Amino acid sequence: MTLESMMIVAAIMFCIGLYGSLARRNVLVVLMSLELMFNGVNLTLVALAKYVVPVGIEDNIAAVLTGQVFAVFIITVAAAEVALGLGIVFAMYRNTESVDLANATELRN
Amino acid sequence: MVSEASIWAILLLPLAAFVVIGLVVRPFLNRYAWVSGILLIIALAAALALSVLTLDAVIRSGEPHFEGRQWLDVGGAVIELALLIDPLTAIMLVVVTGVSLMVQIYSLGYMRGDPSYARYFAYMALFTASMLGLVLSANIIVLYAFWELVGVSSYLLIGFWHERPAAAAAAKKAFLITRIGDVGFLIAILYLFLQGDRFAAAGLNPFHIPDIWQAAQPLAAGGAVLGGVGLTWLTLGIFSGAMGKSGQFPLHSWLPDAMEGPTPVSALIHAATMVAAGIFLVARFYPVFQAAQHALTVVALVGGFTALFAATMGLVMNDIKRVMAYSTVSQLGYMMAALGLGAFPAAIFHLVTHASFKALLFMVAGNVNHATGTFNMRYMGGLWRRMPLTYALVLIGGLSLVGIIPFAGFWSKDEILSAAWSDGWHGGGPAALWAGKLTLVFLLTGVLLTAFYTFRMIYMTFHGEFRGGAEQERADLAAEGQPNTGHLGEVHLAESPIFMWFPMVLLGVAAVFSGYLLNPQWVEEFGIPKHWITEFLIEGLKSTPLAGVVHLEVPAFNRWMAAVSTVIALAGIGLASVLYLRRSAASKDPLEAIKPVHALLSRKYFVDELYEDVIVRRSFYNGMVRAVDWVDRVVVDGVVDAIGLVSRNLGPNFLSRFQTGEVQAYGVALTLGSLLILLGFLVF
Amino acid sequence: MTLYDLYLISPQLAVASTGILVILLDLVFQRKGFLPYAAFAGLLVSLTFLVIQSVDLAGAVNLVDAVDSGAAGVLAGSLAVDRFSLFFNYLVLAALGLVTLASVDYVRRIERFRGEYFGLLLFSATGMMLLASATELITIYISLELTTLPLAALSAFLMTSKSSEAGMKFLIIGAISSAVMLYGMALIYGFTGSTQLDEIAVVVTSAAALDLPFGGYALLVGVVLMLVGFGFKISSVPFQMWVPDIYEGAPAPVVAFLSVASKAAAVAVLIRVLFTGFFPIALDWASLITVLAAASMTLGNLAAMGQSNIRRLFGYSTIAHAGYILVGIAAGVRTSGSVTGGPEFVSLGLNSVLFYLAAYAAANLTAFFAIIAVSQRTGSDLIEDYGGLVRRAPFLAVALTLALVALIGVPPTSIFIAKLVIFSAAVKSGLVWLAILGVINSVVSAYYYVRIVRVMFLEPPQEQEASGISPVAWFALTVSGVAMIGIGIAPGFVLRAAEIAVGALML
Amino acid sequence: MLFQDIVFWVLSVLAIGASLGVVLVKDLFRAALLLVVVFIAVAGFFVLLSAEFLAVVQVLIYAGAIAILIIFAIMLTRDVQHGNLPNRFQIPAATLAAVLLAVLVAVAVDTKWDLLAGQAQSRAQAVQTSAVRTLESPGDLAGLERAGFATEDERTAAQEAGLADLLIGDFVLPFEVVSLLLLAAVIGALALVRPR
Repeated sequence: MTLESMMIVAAIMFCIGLYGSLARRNVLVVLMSLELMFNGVNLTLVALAKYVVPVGIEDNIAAVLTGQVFAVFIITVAAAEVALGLGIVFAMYRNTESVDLANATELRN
Repeated sequence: MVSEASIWAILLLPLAAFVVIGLVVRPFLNRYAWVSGILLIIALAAALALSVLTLDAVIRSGEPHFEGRQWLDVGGAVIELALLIDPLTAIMLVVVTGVSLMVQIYSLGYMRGDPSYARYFAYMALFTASMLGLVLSANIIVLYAFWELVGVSSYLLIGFWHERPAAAAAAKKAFLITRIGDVGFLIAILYLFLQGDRFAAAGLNPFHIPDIWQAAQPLAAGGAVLGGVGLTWLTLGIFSGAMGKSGQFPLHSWLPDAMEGPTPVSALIHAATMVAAGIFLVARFYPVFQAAQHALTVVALVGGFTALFAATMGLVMNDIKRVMAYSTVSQLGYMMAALGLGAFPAAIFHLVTHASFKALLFMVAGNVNHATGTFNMRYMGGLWRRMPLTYALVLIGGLSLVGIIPFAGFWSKDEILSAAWSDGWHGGGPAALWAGKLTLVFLLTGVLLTAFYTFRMIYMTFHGEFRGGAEQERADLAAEGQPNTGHLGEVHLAESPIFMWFPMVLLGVAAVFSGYLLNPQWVEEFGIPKHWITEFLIEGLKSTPLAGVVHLEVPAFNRWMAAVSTVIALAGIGLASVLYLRRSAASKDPLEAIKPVHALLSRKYFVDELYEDVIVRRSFYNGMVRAVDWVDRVVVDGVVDAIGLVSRNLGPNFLSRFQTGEVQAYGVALTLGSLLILLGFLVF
Repeated sequence: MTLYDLYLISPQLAVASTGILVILLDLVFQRKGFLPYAAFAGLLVSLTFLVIQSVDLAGAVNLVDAVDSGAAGVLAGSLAVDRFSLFFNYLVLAALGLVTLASVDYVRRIERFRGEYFGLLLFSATGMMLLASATELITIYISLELTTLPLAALSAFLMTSKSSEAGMKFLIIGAISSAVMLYGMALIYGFTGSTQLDEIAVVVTSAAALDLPFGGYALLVGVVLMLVGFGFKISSVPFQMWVPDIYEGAPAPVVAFLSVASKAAAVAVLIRVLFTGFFPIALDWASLITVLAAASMTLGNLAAMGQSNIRRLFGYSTIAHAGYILVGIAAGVRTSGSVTGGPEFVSLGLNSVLFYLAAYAAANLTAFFAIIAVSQRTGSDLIEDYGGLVRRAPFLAVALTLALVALIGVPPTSIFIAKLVIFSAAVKSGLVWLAILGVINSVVSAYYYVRIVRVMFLEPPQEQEASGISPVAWFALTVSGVAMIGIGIAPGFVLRAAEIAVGALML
Repeated sequence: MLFQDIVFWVLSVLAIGASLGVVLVKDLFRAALLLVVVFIAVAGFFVLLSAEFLAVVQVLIYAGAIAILIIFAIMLTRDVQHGNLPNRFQIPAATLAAVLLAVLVAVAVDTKWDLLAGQAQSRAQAVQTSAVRTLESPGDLAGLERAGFATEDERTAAQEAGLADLLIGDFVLPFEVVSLLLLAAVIGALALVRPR
């Protein structure tokens, strides 16, 4: 288990998430894929936080936690994003009776 | 000495008329729309009076100088609102206000009954005001502002009858083509801005026009800020703006189309405002051009070629306004060539005389249209009996255009030709060598063609028998199954109301006398000194800090050149008379065709057809004119069309092909874009 | 967190608490008409704090560093209260105030949750104001999300199918771009070991000595991926495709706010990140910005030509304007003829960007307020329905015309001056071709703006019933119009303010 | 370190396999359940990376709240029968993801990360772990000294360091802003599901 291997796993998760968010029709799957992307980023951050020398560690040992703090914030924002996303999905569903992104193309060209 | 306030008033009077008409009369008092014409005429009359006073003051006491007001400080370069009053400005003020006043008076009658009467005069006021602002600006940025305003108001006026698709298209074309030229002008301004530091080092302001003059002069005159290739490109940039506005080849093609506007608008555009703006621009920066001989060569050649080429186009037109339009392009070519050859005063002189007779000729076209309901000369003829006054005026205007002594056009055109012949007017360089001679050839050939098409127009319109006017055209169109384009009015052959011929008579007087009296060739006349306008303009340059640098001198009257050009012009008139004077009578009366006498005539007619169809259309048109026309269509219209094409095809079809509405297409584009950026950096 | 820290974020705090307050008032009171005015009053409080901060700043560069006690406050490093951020805070606040007033008519079509509408608007503005001040990646990220999420909710607020589709698109594209941006930030954090821009700058300086693009591949990928997030907010090519759809589908006042304030805040953070955090590798990212600028201008203008819906047209035109702004940002770095061999800062470039943003804000808000008023009357956003507007609503038509003329950049309007300065700065920085492309683009853009003017003035009027526009909306329109004309007539003041603001950034 | 490596490989296979499942599995319910598996695997990674507090947060918020929210949404929208279909960007999206992955992997492998040295590593780990397991009482000198905190000052600093302190200390501003963000998201969502 090295930094590189951890980052590679994270990158794979990120890219699977990217693929899912670009290539799936169901908006709920897209939201889930976005969560995968955020998890990939979180994993990268925490791995980096463990191994990399943070600036200011000489003065403040707590600087090693910056990456983890970042991850906490990302988790929170992701939660907010999902909450709002589901709200919008419901609004959309009420209008079109569908959560299929391929059908949501009224605004075009 | 005039006060600063009175000069501001010249600009502000028409502007105030615009504001009052546009914001008060039109929205609230449209029932009293007739007020708007009167308002504008009063404003212009006052402005004309003030302009004359200004001219007088400049003559008496030299150029007044007014301090500018700082408007903006950009990166160390100050843009100020300042007036630049020199002889050039003073003359232009009188020309613009004078011609505009005449046109407005004429419009009172011409536009009567038009539902958009107030709108018309509002645009006219804006148009005149922006031209006056252009003439008065001492700062290139402010000048550019008014320059654009001239473009915008001409757009509005050409497209005045917007319900006609042709008018809307013409307006768009005018706007776009002039803006193509403006790109060069803008780049020139940018270049000046970039030289800001060097200007500042010399204590100059890169936007202040006299400072730009100074900067272009050699070191001895305290300049040398601009020079070399940069100066050439700067001047060519300015020239490209002038090309667009003044309809120089290859940016000319908007001008004939601009005929779609009301005829008085054409008179104003072609005589005093829009197209003159280009000539004025080059003249305004003449001290800069003088330092760039290569640019002057380009100006001379473009001008000369335009003069010739537009004249050839004028030969085959059947629409009277189009003949005029090509004639304007051609005459602008003369002015531009004069500027390029260094005959700066001659160009302005020709601008003044041309303003008088071209405005007059357009008004004639308006009168003719009033009487016959059409602009197509094939359906006119024999009008001289019904409209003797108009006929007299068209003869005056036509002879002046052709350049027959003693009409106004003769004197100014002769000065241009003399300049092309002698090369004492400029400081040497390539313009003195082959370019000057080539231009002279262009211009002299142009004289022949001018005479020919002018009299062809006069003969087709006023001589022979009347061929039915709009009614006949409507019938013919119906017979051929073509749609009525909706331009055709009613036929009532009579002179136009007094409103309309009053300004025409005034302009006619000017077209007779202004040439000689503005620039008496031999002795002082009526207190006007010898070579007045030339001396005056040269004085204007000399009073700038450039004294001794500008190589301008007053040319003597060139008898030989006058004789040659007159002979050529008479030859053109003669040719036109042979081909056209009796043609329509012959073709009109079928009985005569049987008689043996008429065999000759019909053969003549045959020659005529041969000329029109084979020589002119097939050979000439197919040859040179077609080639030039190709450039026009492919290059110039091509650019215009390309913009439209881009908007139609590239726009929704290509660029928005990816705008499918699917959110994930956007996500793919986003990802693809960022990956391309990454790979770009990794590869390079 | 001391009282002083609270004072530092008081303008943002005031806006946010106004948002909460408006939502609470909505719950308590039955009559909703006063809500926008309550929101507006809260903005005045925020404005007061901003003015106090500006005065307080007299001698100092950054209020956060100027703690009297000597010990650095908790906000040190994550926030900067300097003239640069104040410039943008004023801009956002002005736009917010005007949009609030212009929404008065618009929210009538929402029966419930009007308080939430204004609340979300205020929350989003809080995010923008923080974005202009943030100097630390986590704060930047959170502020960016605070800007985006309420706007996504507002885009869907009308509950029509178009509106919810717009919201959904905004949310998904925003989330994808912010995930990509986060990955970039993670790489930057990993490479430099910090999330604070000043500390990042130290590491980047030493990395720049290496002969690699961006001083290292991690930094290269990190910066490029981070720019995706900012590019999304600025609506630059190739992150722009959501723009026209959202402009068409979202409520018009929200679009007005989005096009002006959100763009300004994103430009602020882009400038601050690039110029304070990554300046040693400026030559690399400047070339990227150059390409994006050229692409945005050209694509935006070309695509705008074929549009028949005025809001879509403005969507494309805002992409083009993003291109001009990016030209100014790229011009902040001298790319050729630098004496030191390294990147050289050209302040004229950034001055011009700030000035452009102010001018664009005034002109675009004017245009949008007119569009809102027209759609209030005609219920349509199609350009053909603007036919003969000058007959039906002459003052509206004149205001819209003035705004369009300004947007073309015809002298002597504000945007003409802005473009003049931007293109000159570009040439001064060695980007002659970009300046020429910009000039050509400005010329081309006249085509589609003038088309609207032509339709309004020259085409026959459409018969539609006229519904009135409230005096408040007129007020907003007038204020923005006067600001637009004022910046054109007397640009010196704003230009000077922009200079001072940029001066605070670069010492 | 063998045990850690085994755990790492197991978690990797689990996380990647489940992630693929989320985007590829046809049944939406299974996709959502696989998402929970991913979340838990990531929490496992966090533990490996000595970020236990984060692991707890991950399980609570993600696996607990978000996954349940999504499952509710799947049920409410009654669109389950269509399942998880691909759109027409499948191939471009896969290509782009693969290229991006290549770039990201290249960066991860190629970059000379500025790594903590052995001693510093264990000290940092002690602090990172301290967020959930307090570095015992001041008396537990042995534990701290084992982690490399030799002097009294260092020990105090190590004991005071913690995520919570950081959240209300250096990162108090984002912490406050994120609360506003949550409020905004909830209000936005509420307003959007209002009855028309």
